[in-house]
This record gives sequence, structure tokens and C-alpha cells, in this order.
Amino acid sequence: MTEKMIISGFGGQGVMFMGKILAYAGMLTNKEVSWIPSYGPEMRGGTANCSVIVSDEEINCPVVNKPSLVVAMNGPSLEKFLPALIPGGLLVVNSSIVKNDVTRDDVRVLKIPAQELAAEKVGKANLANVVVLGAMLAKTDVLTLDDVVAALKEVVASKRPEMLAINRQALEVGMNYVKENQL
Amino acid sequence: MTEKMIISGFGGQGVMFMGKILAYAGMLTNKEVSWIPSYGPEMRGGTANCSVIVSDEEINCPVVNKPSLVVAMNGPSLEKFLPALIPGGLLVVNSSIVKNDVTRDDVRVLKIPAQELAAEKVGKANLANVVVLGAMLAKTDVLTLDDVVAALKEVVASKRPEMLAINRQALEVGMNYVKENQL
Amino acid sequence: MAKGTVEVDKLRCKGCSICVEVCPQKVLNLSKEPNPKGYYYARQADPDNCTGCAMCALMCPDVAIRIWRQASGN
Amino acid sequence: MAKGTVEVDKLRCKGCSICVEVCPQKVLNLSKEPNPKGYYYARQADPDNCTGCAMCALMCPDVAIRIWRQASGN
Amino acid sequence: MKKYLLKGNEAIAEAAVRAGCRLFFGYPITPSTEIIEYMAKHLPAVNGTFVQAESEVSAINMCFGAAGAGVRVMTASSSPGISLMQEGLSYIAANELPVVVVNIVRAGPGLGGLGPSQADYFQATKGGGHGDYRLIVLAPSTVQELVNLTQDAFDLADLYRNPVMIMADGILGQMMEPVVFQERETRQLPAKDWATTGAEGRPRNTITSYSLQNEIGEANCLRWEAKYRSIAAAEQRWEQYMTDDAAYLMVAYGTTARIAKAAVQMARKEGIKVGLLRPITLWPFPVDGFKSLQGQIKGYLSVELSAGQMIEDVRLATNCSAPVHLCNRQGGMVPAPEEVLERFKEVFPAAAAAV
Amino acid sequence: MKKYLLKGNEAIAEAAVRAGCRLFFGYPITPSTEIIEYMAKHLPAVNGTFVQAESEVSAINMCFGAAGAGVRVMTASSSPGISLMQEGLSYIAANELPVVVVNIVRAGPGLGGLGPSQADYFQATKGGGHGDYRLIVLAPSTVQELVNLTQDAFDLADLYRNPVMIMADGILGQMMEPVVFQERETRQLPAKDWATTGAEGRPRNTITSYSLQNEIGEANCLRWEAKYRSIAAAEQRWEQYMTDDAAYLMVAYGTTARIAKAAVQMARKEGIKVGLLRPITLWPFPVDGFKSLQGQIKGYLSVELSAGQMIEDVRLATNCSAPVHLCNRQGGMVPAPEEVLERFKEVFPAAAAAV
Amino acid sequence: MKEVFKRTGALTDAPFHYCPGCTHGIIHRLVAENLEELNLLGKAIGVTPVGCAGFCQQYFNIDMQGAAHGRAPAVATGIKRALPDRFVFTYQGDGDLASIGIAEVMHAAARGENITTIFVNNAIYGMTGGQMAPTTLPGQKTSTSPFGREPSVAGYPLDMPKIIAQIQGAAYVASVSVDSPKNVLQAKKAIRQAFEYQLAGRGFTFVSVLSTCPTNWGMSPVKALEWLRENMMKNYTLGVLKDAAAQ
Amino acid sequence: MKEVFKRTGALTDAPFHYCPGCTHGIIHRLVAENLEELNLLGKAIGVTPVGCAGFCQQYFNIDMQGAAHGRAPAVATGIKRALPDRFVFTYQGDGDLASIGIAEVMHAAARGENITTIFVNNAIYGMTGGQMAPTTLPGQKTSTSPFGREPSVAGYPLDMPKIIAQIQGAAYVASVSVDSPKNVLQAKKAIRQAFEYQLAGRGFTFVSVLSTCPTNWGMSPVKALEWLRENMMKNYTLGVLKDAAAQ
Ligand SMILES: Cc1ncc(C[n+]2csc(CCOP(=O)(O)OP(=O)(O)O)c2C)c(N)n1
Ligand SMILES: Cc1ncc(C[n+]2csc(CCOP(=O)(O)OP(=O)(O)O)c2C)c(N)n1
Ligand code: SF4
Ligand code: SF4
Ligand code: SF4
Ligand code: SF4
Ligand code: SF4
Ligand code: SF4
Ligand SMILES: [Mg+2]
Ligand SMILES: [Mg+2]
Repeated sequence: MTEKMIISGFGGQGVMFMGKILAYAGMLTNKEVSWIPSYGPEMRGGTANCSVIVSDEEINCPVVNKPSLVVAMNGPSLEKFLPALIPGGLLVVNSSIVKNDVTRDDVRVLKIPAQELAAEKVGKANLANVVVLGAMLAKTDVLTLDDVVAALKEVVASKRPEMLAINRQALEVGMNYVKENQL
Repeated sequence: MTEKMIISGFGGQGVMFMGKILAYAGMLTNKEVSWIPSYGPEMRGGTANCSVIVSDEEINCPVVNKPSLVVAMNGPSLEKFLPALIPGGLLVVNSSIVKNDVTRDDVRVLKIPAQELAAEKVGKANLANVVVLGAMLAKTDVLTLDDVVAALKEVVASKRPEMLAINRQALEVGMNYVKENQL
Repeated sequence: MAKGTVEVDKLRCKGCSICVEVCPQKVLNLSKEPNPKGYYYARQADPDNCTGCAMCALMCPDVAIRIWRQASGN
Repeated sequence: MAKGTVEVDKLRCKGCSICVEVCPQKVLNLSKEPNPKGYYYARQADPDNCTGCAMCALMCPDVAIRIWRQASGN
Repeated sequence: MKKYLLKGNEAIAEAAVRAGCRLFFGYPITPSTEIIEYMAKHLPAVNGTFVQAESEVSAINMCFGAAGAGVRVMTASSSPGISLMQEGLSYIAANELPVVVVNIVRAGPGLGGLGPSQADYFQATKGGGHGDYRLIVLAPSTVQELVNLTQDAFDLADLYRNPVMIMADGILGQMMEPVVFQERETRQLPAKDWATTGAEGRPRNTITSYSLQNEIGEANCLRWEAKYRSIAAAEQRWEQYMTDDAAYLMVAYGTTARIAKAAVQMARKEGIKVGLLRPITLWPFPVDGFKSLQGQIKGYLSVELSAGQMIEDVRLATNCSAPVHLCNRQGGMVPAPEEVLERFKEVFPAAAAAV
Repeated sequence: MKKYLLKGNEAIAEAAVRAGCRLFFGYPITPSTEIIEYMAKHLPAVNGTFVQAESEVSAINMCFGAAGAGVRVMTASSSPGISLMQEGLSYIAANELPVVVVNIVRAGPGLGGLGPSQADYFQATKGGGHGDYRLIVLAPSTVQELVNLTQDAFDLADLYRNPVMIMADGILGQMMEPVVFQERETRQLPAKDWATTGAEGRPRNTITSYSLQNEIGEANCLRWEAKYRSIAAAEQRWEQYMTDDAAYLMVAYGTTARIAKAAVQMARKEGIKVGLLRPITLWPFPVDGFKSLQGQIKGYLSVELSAGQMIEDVRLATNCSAPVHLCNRQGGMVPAPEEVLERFKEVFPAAAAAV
Repeated sequence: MKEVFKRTGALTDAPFHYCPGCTHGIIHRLVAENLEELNLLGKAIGVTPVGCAGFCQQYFNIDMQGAAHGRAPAVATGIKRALPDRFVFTYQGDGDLASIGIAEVMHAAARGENITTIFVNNAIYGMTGGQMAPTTLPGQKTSTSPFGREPSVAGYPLDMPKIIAQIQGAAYVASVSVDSPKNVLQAKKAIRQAFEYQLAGRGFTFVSVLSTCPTNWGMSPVKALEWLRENMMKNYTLGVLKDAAAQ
Repeated sequence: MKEVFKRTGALTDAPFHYCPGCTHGIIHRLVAENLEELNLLGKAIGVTPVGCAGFCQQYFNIDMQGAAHGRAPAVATGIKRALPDRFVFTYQGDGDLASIGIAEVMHAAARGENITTIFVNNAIYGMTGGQMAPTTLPGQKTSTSPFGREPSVAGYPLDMPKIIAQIQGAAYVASVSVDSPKNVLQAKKAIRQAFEYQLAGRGFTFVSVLSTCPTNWGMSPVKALEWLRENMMKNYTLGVLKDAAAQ
């Protein structure tokens, strides 16, 4: 089981954090993991992205050229990374912001109105990224909700313990949205 | 015919100039010539020397390890370069200053009281170097007095024409000293 | 009082809001919809009060503002 | 007036003649014979006039001078 | 053992702190900046000192002074900054001072780009500064190895009184992987009795590389050369992967070694007998690793993020005994494993046909 | 034609002035200082400008600016100063600016000594700065050749829009030999329409080496690589001496080539069939020269004033087809012709025995 | 209706890549407007630093060269000596000019090099993500002074205009700010003066402009302007520090 | 009889290699005597420049490091940060310090680095044979200003103590001369003050000493002292330019 992910969005949407949490969760479950950010001033103003691999096997090539999973938090990200997604791969879209058409029909598509869900159901619009994460977990086998919660405990709770519960809630909102809507 | 010379003395004794004149004279007579100075702060306070080759053939190695002619204008120079002189080679010594014994008997030795000759016969103690040059010319076949005078014309006369006559005189004093004393 | 007209280049504006703050007449505010780059751009909320003093333009880091003025009494 | 004695380290001296010039009593001059390095070194030409003021030593770039002084009246 | 998820750059910095590095002088540059930021944050807590130098020229000369004073010291930069250190590195090598230098290589020449690159290979291994000298050059390929080799670097530097360079690229510097910090055996290291620490109670020490007499200059050169020989004899490191029955060999270090490994795995699935030799020390180049395989190998593919630099060392190490081809990308681009395999098949059609 | 007796350094400077060099930026260092002193004295008379830079770092960047403005410009230094120029050289190469750089090499590493050395060979030929780039490196071996190659250097720099280095040592820089300044055919050179001279009357020009997109970075690298290939194809230069019937070959450039030539002459007198191949371009290395002889040569002796650097290129150029040995002195020392011959006989006993 | 403010033709159409509210943009405009007003577009050659302004050759509608980090004054010297009748200026950040490039700017000043340097002091390294600059204020937190700049370890800010004003070859040295419309107008004047001095061949001219870096200061653009006013302007005196012609 | 002047034990027995009459030797003595009087021989670490004084590690009877040309203040910083309780100084010429090394000394000053720099200004590059230095006077002939330094081309002299005094981290800046016994005594005092400030942890201390280069000035040693007095001392003001303790 290997999931090669690219998570992409505006700077400020928390895509690096999403990637880190996934990598962390993978590490805690003794999987092999790697996380690579886009770096340098290419980030300034533009889009930011990170590549995450979570795998049962040794990770040789940490560069993700052909992701099995793409998270597009904004429009430009969709345009940039959809073509690379492998056939049968999973595209997770923050449909609150991304209005682009998905031009491929050989991939699985998960549209999450993350902004609205985060605002309405979690009460914090800036947790849209965590909502998307939750939704994504519903559709990948590489990590479970619990794995990610464990990672959040280590990463978030060590600095801001009060944030743990609400993050967990956001994860569940995302996951439930998928389940409830049978997406 | 190839003469490989090392001319050595204190800074200020004009050894570089002697070498240059020889090289220039060689060039004017269409011989192959090369001149290499000691350089850098090794000169400061210590001795200065230059290596000059005048030859009928192409000069490959310009470095003179085994001189056929050594001019020692002071004591340390004698000590430094006498051992390198080839058997049968010519050692020209400024005997006004150099009091060292010449420890080899397989070389030809020419002792010139250059300081005195320059002071007394030329009237300019600082032309000791030119006196030595003249003496040396009496004993080498590679260049004649006329060759050197021609060189002096180009080098000295272009800047200080009034110096030509006296330089020529100093050359002759040196050469005559050798001849008169049948050295 | 002079009457001014301000035109903000919607594509250039990055919604920094410096012009909004600097305008002595509080003429400007930020849009509710982002421009294609995702910025909430500045616009004239209260055009009538604009004096054409150009303070906003002097301070706009993206040189996104253009201003015309009609002298009062003209 | 104090009486001084100056000793010049003949091997260290480079004959720069600064001490000769600076000595208010004109006590020093340069040798006629060079030292082994070829320098005409400084020496006390007129030792009796030396006051031990140490001006020569203060100015000697080669720290070649040593001075003793007998206080006057001692 | 506790696992940490760390960026490569942070891992280097933390490993250095744990290796006893107490002084860091550096100047920011992407993609190595996290190293100096980490040091700025964490050195004070261990009574260490971080100084942001005014330039890389100053940084390397501060390292000179600190190393000369006997303290473990490091600097880090990326390509243009490393170029500015060349005079200083030459001085450090000539004075035989233990300094650890990290180069998180970015795409050059000139200001270039920030993407990963291996185009500073020549500079690192042949000496970008003047004169004959060598850096020990270590090329990790995982974040864990960044940790291990950083710790080794300090020991090697002290053991041989020689500058050591850790060379990686932006991918390794920026990526996060799990790492552990193992307890390490402490190596027996020579006392730094040559350091200038104030001469109290001993004859004074001087550190200088100036020799106006050529004879002394030559004696120095011969002494350094002898040291370099002994390092070359003792410190070559490499990893072999699937080489037992290999008829072909990919050669790659750092990031490209990971990609080449993936390519080897793909090739093996197709039955192609290819292995990987991964130099871990770029200088000394692991000539011995090649020697042991030389008889069996019909061709080499040097996989590089450059116009082809290590390929020269591969040819030299194998004494040109079999063809050496290049598979490369440049300017910040990285080949996919598929691309490497494709190139392999292109240059060694016989290897694929033999299956 | 009038013969002048000139020091090598003066000859370089005078040749540069005659080649139309009108700007010189430099910082003094032994043994290259006479070049800048000559320029200080003689440029004003031809309406040129000499500026003593505050450092070699500044000097090379002043050259960058001037070359970018379309004017013929030169700098000169010696080893430590050249190390300080590495960042600048990398920028100049990346921006494809025609700059002529003289390195009168002295003994290194570190402050080293002032004696002649060839230990900057790697730095010059493999690129001491970061990234893949090449200097065209010319290695004269007589004062006359210093003149000729200096004049060529400016043409090559303009023709290829590439930095050109003239590499010599203190012996060549300090020695006097007779030289003549020949009238030279003016080469057809491309217009400098890329230069930043003020945009009046044309679209504006920019000179920059920054590429944040790796794809652009790679395209740049490929463009440079293609240029380097074409230089390597067209500009290799070397001299062959007594090679027609040679069974062995000495390889040497610059000062050591002269000594090796003397050694060859001595060997020939003994009946030993040895010749000399003297690289004149160190980059591009004269691989073609070796190719034409490869069949007949049983062994090579690389004569160097270094720990052995060019020897690697000799091995690569000959594809390791015959043994390559080293005859060297270091730290400012120079071998005598006798010493070279002795070493030759030591490593190739068969050659002497065959007589 | 009269057009009272329009985008100068000395700027290209390319949108700035600077962060929202970054005052590099204002300074660009001031430089560009002066270039246009003095009719210099055809004869100006600008030198780009390494820093956030490292792409400014995309914005100024003139010939430009991109220097290595800190070396812009050396590059400008090369250009000016090659083409003495052209107009040459550098545009440099505080890391570029006051840290790695301090030798080059000091010596360009010492030579009285007839060029103009625009010095953008935002008290931080913007480009590389917010490290300490030589101009960072005591106590200011940056990624390499994470506990606040502590002078006993990291030293004191360098006041570059004050230092440059000490150098004989400097003909004009001014320190300005772009925090308010009034100061922006002052800044434009200072740049104008510097440019005119260069055209008159008076020697080295230097305009230091206090600027913001909202991103790395971690503030909104508006807040950043306030911080500049309340902190930087107190540490770095504004005004004309040297005017050789006036002396 | 009382010995009133003897060679300090802080100097080794090695004879100086300096040219006859070169005042580097006087300055060496002053530094050495202060080291001895302050009992620093066991804890001092000196940093040698590249220049005529590049061999001074042979003369000072203490631990010493030889820095690359101009980098002594950086090297000294490395030493001081490694061993904060040791006494660290640099000894640098005008080429070394004011030209190639100006960045290092300015930033050591800015950091308030607790070291002392002795700056030997002889208005020329001695070691390399008499080229122009940043401190060469207008009109002065050197081998790279063969027609006399022409400010319009080669710029104006840099007055380093004046510049360093502008920097906040500098605790003590003095400008002295060794042309006369009186000034030599002043110079010794200034060095003493600087050393004591370092011992007190006050920050960067800087003593500029005007010195001669008879060889490259082409004058007798005595004439050189006169030239120094009549030319250099007029261009470079003597005195204590900054004393943080006194302020
Ligand atoms: C030799 C070298 N060192 C370091 C860098 C990395 N670097 C790029 S910009 C910069 C500092 C930028 O700060 P500043 O000059 O203040 O400009 P700003 O971005 O704040 O406008 C640094 C350190 C580099 N490109 N080259
Ligand atoms: C990088 C580098 N550039 C140049 C030199 C050559 N060099 C040696 S000393 C010196 C200048 C010495 O002048 P100064 O510092 O004034 O000292 P002085 O000899 O006058 O005491 C120079 C340019 C060098 N050694 N290294
Ligand atoms: S021109 Fe003046 S009044 Fe009008 S919007 Fe701008 S700042 Fe406000
Ligand atoms: S100042 Fe300019 S960029 Fe900022 S909000 Fe106003 S118009 Fe937009
Ligand atoms: S001590 Fe005084 S009086 Fe005596 S020699 Fe020296 S300077 Fe002259
Ligand atoms: S000052 Fe010193 S070196 Fe000079 S002459 Fe006097 S004793 Fe000799
Ligand atoms: S990082 Fe700072 S200086 Fe750079 S563009 Fe952004 S706000 Fe401006
Ligand atoms: S060259 Fe000048 S500075 Fe150097 S030792 Fe001689 S007189 Fe002194
Ligand atoms: Mg800045
Ligand atoms: Mg000097």
C-alpha cells in the first residue's frame, strides 16, 4: 500500500500543515513517509504545495511525479496537478473555492464544500483544510481517522492543546460529509 | 653557444639591471634570451638575483639550476650559488665586498674589486655592477662589449642619455682590469 | 472642493487596503468577491466624496490607481 | 642632568638613522663598517652627552636599543 | 527509540548540536536557510553561539578562527554562497582546521534557481579554491543519513584535521522523513594541542599557511598529500544495491541515488540485471567499490543532476574498462525513475535484449 | 618587426591594450601585480580606464558590469584572488559575458607561497564556482605566446560570449623574453546587440541569470551545454613535438612544457622515442590531439606543478588506453629537465631499455 | 477632467510580484517616475540586487543588469566606467547593501563613483523569509533572532546613510520614508535630487528609503506602515544627511 | 644604574624582516609592551593580516592565527566567540582593513565584537610593492596611481577611524601616529585604553596608527617620518574619536 499525494492551494490555506499531519500519522503507524514542500520565493503570493508519500515499503523516489491522490484547495492547483494524477487516482477538491470543471473521467473525484462545512459545522472557516483531510481519509486506505488524530495530538496538542478537539471535529465533519452523501 | 647565468647580490646593487642589459644585448644580436628575477617579498631586505640565458638555440627551460656563470655581488650570493655552478664554469666575484673563500677549484674565478674600480676609475661607486659586467664580458664568448654597449644605448640612453658614456667607461674599466691583470 | 474620480486596476490590486486607510475621505473599501488571483480588491465605495487628492495613488504599492480631477467651479 | 647609557644591538640595527636624528643630544651616529647584514648600525658617538631620555629607543623600529640611566645627583 | 519527523535541514542542524557543535556562523540562502534558523534558535539553549555573518566570506573565516581555537564549528550555505567561501576553504584546508561545511546545492551557475542540483560536484571534489587540497565530501541520500553523516563529519574533521563538506540538495534539505538520533560510539580523537587558545602553560601555537621558501611549501604539499592518501585509503564509503549478479551498474548519489534505486527495482522486475553503486563519500571517491565489481560490469550509467561531472570519476575509477553513460537532468529538474530506466535501455540496448 | 624585451606580465597587459581592452579592474597580488601596474600606467593614454577595485570580488563584478555594457574588459590576479572571483565567474558564465581573466598562479593552498604552480588547474578547468559552466582556459608557455593568446582571448570571449582565462605562473609572468606584436587579422565577431547600453532606439536589454522555473533553468543549461560542445569541437589547441615516431608521450603545459621539451630533447639524444604533447587550451582539453596519437603511444607522463591534476584529463582523453604517470613538483618548486627524464625512465624502464 | 495620476510609462505592464502592501512597489514607482520625468528611459541602466527586488528588471522599462548578491555597486561601476555618459543606478535591499555588499557600496562612495544607489531598508531579509538584517532593530524578532535581536550577541543596527555621509566621495545622501503621502513626496524629491546630481557629474549619490515587509514582520500592510513610523523612523533619522553642493 | 628601556619579553627574539626604518616595528613594540604590562601573554590570541605584517606571528610571543587578506576581524570573531574569556586582537594594514577587508571590520564593529583592531595606515600597499591604498592621499604617486592619485578617477581617501566611530558597537576609536616620541607615547596609551576596554567587555575597540613605508614612498626613513607628519597627519585627524565610556 503506497499513497503518493500532492496537496496544493494558496499560501495560507494550510496545505503544508495537511501534508505534515499525514506524514506524521504515517510515521506514528510505522509506515515509511516522506514530505516535500515547494520552497523558496515560488511560494510568494502564488500557490504552495507539498508532496507526501505514505507507504508500507521503502520510499526511494520522494518526488511525486505521478500522484495517486491530489488535493486541490484552489483553482490553479487543480489545473496544475490534475493532469499528473494516475488513472483511477483520487482527486479531492475544495469545491467552496474551486469552480473549475474536472476535465478527466478516469479519476475518482471528491468535491467537498470545505469552506462552508468548516464555517457552518465547525464554526471556524480556517479549518477548511482539516475538513478536507477528513473527507480524504474516508477515501484512502493508507491512513485512518485515528491515525490522523494521533498525529494531531502530537503536532497540535503539544503547542495548543485547546485546538485538538476542534481539529478532530473538523476531521469528522469532513469524513461524515463523504459518508452521508455517499460520495 | 649557451651561457646560463645567475647574477646575485643585495637589493640596490643593480643585479636586475645587469641581467636585463645582458638579455637585451642578446636580443639585439638575435640570440635567444630569457631573464627571470627572484620576485616578491623574498627580495625585501634580503638578496635579489636573476637568471639570464643567452643562447644560439631555443631556450626551453628558462630556470637556471646549473649555471655556467655566476656573478656574486655579495657574500651570501656566493654561498648560495657557487655550489650550483657547473664544473669549468665562471664565477665572477665583487671582491670589494665578498670576503668569502671560494671553496671550489673546478671552476674559473674572476675577482673584481668593483667598488674600488668604480669609485676610483669611473668616479661613481654605484656603477660597480657595470664594472663587473665589463669584467665578465672579457671572459665569456656569448656577448661582446659592443653588444652590451648597444643594449645600454637602447635601455639607458633612451631615458638618461647622459649616462651612456659613463656606463661605457665602467664597462671598459672592468674589461681592462681583467686584461691588464691577465686574469 | 475638487471632484475626483479614482479607477482601481482590479487585476493589479492586491487588496492591501493601504489606500482604504489613507483616503482622508474614506472613499474606498475592499470588494467582497476576490479577483482572479484571490485578492479582495479596492474600489470606490463613496465616489462622490472623492476629492482627487491622490493620496491613495501615492501610497498604492502596486501602482493600481488612476485618478482624474475636475477642478471645483469648473 | 641624568646620565644615560645606550646599547645598540648591532645585529638588529638596520641603520635607519631615526635614532640618530631624534636624539636631542646628538649622541648617536652610524658606523662606518657594515654589520654582517650589510647595514651601517647606530652607535654612541658622544656617550657623555646621553641623558638617558630614551627618545631614541621609543623611535627605534627594530627595538634594538637598550638604555640605562643614572639619576643626576646619584 | 524516539522518531522525529524532521526537515533535512533541521535534521542536519540538530545532529550537529548533538555532535557537540557549539558555534555556527552563517548567512541565509535558500534552500539551506532552515539550518541557520535552527541554529539561531537552538544553540543558545546549549550554551552555544550563533552569529549571523555579514556574508559567506565572513562566515567561513569566522569558522577558521573558531576551529583554530579548538571548538567544533559549522557553517551552511548553498551554491553561490559556497563559491564565495572558496578562498576561505583553501585556507582552512592549508591550515588543517576541522570545519564542517554544508552545501545544500541549488541550480546554477549564476543566481540560477532554487531547484535541486548536483552541479557543484566538481567544486566540492576537485577543489573550487586554489591549490591542491581536498575536502572530505559526504553525500547523504536520506534525512536519516543526513543525521548520521553530520555526526560523522565532525569526527572526521577532528580526526584528520580537515574540512568536511556535507553535500545535499534542496529536496533533501527541505523534505521531511522520520529520523532517530542514535547513541553513537565516541571515536578516539586526537587532542587539539595545536589550537590557539592562549599560550598559558605551554609553548605558543601559531596557525599560518604562508611559506616564502618554496622548499617549505613543497614539504607542506607533500605532508597534505600523504594525509589525503591516508584518508582515501581509510574512508571510502559507498552502498551497493543488487550488485551481486549485476551486469550493469547505475551510479548515483544523494537524491538521484534514490531515484536510480527505484529505476533498478523497475528494471529488476523486467529481469534486467542492473545494480546500483551509491557513493557516500564523493571524496574520497569509492574507487574500491568499483574495483570489486569491475570484472563483472559491462556498462555504467551515471545518474546526475548536472551536465555530467561524477561521470569523470566513474570513468577514472573503472579505468575506462567499460562504457560509462550519462543520464541527467539539469537546472532544478529531476528525472523520474521511468526516465532513468528508459535512458538505461537506450544506452544499453543489449541489457534489455538479454532478458 | 620590432622586438621588445618584456616581462610576461607586461606583455599580457600590452597585448590586451592592443587587442582593444579599454577597461581594467584589478586588485594587486604577487606575482601578477605588474599587469595591473602596467594598465594603470598605459590605459589612460588610449582613453581607457583603470580602476583599482577594493577586492577581487569587486574586480570581477566590475568586469561583469563593463562586459555587460559591451566593452572589452580584463582583470588579473593570482590564486587566492582568483578563488574570491568564483561566484562572479559563475555569474559571468551564466550571463554569457565576454570577460578575460588572467591567473598568474602561485603556490597554494591558503596564503601559500609565491613560487610557480599549476595547482589551480582543476579550479580553472572544472569550474571553481557553482553550477555547470566552463571557462575557456588558455595556457601559454612563452612570453610571445602570452601576447598571442591574450589577443586571441578577447576574440574568443566575444565570439562565444564566454569568460576566457589565461593561466600562467610566476615564472612566465616575471620572466623577460623578446616579443613582437604582429598585425593580426581581425576576426569576424558578432555584434553585441545584447549589451545594456541604454535602450534608446531599440527594445530594452536585460542581463540576468535568475530562473525560478526549473524548466527555464534546464533550458538555459542545455543552451550553455550546446555552446560548450561547439567550443570543444572548434577550439582545441595543442602543440606536438617529436611525436611522429614517438612511442611515449610527455604531456605538459605552460612552464613545465618547456622543461618537458628539454627533457624530450635529452631523451632523444639517448635514442628514446618520446615526444611531447603540449595542451594550449586546457579547456577545451585537446582530446583530438591525443586521439590522433592513441594507437602508437605506450605510456604517458604528465608533468605538472601540482599533486597531479591534468593527469585525470590525460587519462580521460586517452580513454585509459595506456598507463599515465605523474612527474611533479609542488609548493613553488620546479623540476629540472634531468629530473623529468629520470622520472620518465623510472616509470617506463622499457622505453630506455628499448634503445 | 484632468488626469492627475497615472501609471508611469517607465514601468512595464508586468504586475509586481511583491506581497500585498509591500512598499517596494511605491519605491519602484518613485524611481520610475523620476526616470521618466528626467527623460532617462533611453540612457538609463539599472542594476538589480538579489533580494525581493531581484526581479525588478521586469518592471523598469529600461536596460538592466542583475548583479550578484551585494555587488550591484561594483557592477554599476563597471557599467559607468564603460559608458560614462549613461545614467546608472542600483536598487538594493538592506541585506544586499548593508550586509554582504557593504564593501562595494562604501568603496563606490569613496571613489565618488558617479552613480546613484537606492537603498531599500525594511529591517529584514525579505526574500529568504525574514532573517535578521544589519538594520534590524534591537529586540526585533526575526527568524535568525528568534528571541529578539540582542545587541550583546548580534550587535547594533547599522545606519547606512549616516556612514555613507562620512565618505568624501559621496555627493548627496538622503534618508527618506514611504510611510505616508507626505513622506512619499519627499522621497520622490530626494531621488530626483540624487538623479540630477548624477547627471551633473557630482559623484556618488545615495537615497535610503525606509520600507515595510508586512509578510516577514507578520503584520497587515497598514500595521506595517505604523510600525515603520513608530520604530524605524525613530532609529533612522530622516532628512538630507549630506549635500555636497549645499556645503 | 637603572635600566630605563629594554626589549619587552612579549616580542620574540626573531629580528623583524621589515625594511630599515619601517614603523611597523614601533607599533609592534607598543602592542607587545601593552600585552606584557596587562599580563596578557598567556591569554592573548593575535590575528595576523596579509601584508608586510603577515609574518608578525613570528614576533609576538603569543598564540596567533594568520587570516586571509582582510578577514582578520572575522577570524578574530570566530576565536572570541569560541573563547570569550581570551584576549583577541587583529593587526592590519590599510589595504587589508580598508580595502578588501572593510566589510569585516565594519561588521565586527557593528556587532560590538569584544576585540581590538590595530590599524596600521601607511597610505600604501607595502607588501606588494607600493600600490595605491584606500588611504593614499590625493596626488600621491604609487605604482597604481603613477600620475598621482586623481580623485575624479580613483576617489578620495577613506578615513577609517572617522567611519568606525559612527558605528554604535564601537566602544573606543582612536587615531594616533608614531612620528615622534611624544606621539609614540600617545599611541601606546591609546592601545592600552583599547585593550583595557576589551578586558572590561565594552565591545569593539579600534586604534588607527599612522605609519611610514620608506621603501615604497621612496624616501629615507627620517624623511618618511616628516612626510607622514606633514601630509598624513593633516588628512587624518589624531585624537580619541570615540569613547563610549566617556560619553
Ligand atoms: C551569495 C548569496 N548569499 C545569499 C543569498 C540569498 N539571499 C537572497 S536575497 C537575500 C537577502 C535579501 O534581503 P534584502 O537585501 O534586505 O532584500 P529584501 O528581500 O528585504 O528586499 C539573501 C540572503 C544569495 N542569493 N547569494
Ligand atoms: C586575496 C588576496 N588578494 C591580494 C593579496 C596580495 N596582497 C598581499 S598584502 C596586500 C596589501 C598589503 O597592504 P597593506 O594591508 O596596506 O599592508 P602593508 O604591507 O602596507 O603593511 C595585498 C594586496 C593577497 N595575498 N590575497
Ligand atoms: S483621490 Fe483622495 S479622496 Fe479620492 S479616493 Fe484617493 S485618497 Fe480618497
Ligand atoms: S493600495 Fe493599491 S493594491 Fe492596495 S488595496 Fe489599494 S489599490 Fe489595491
Ligand atoms: S637616550 Fe636620549 S640622549 Fe641618549 S642617545 Fe637616546 S635619545 Fe640620545
Ligand atoms: S633607530 Fe634602531 S634600527 Fe634605526 S639606526 Fe637606530 S638603532 Fe638602528
Ligand atoms: S517578503 Fe517582504 S520585502 Fe519581500 S515582497 Fe514580501 S513584503 Fe515585500
Ligand atoms: S615595504 Fe613598507 S611597510 Fe613593508 S616593511 Fe618595507 S617599509 Fe615597511
Ligand atoms: Mg531587506
Ligand atoms: Mg599599507
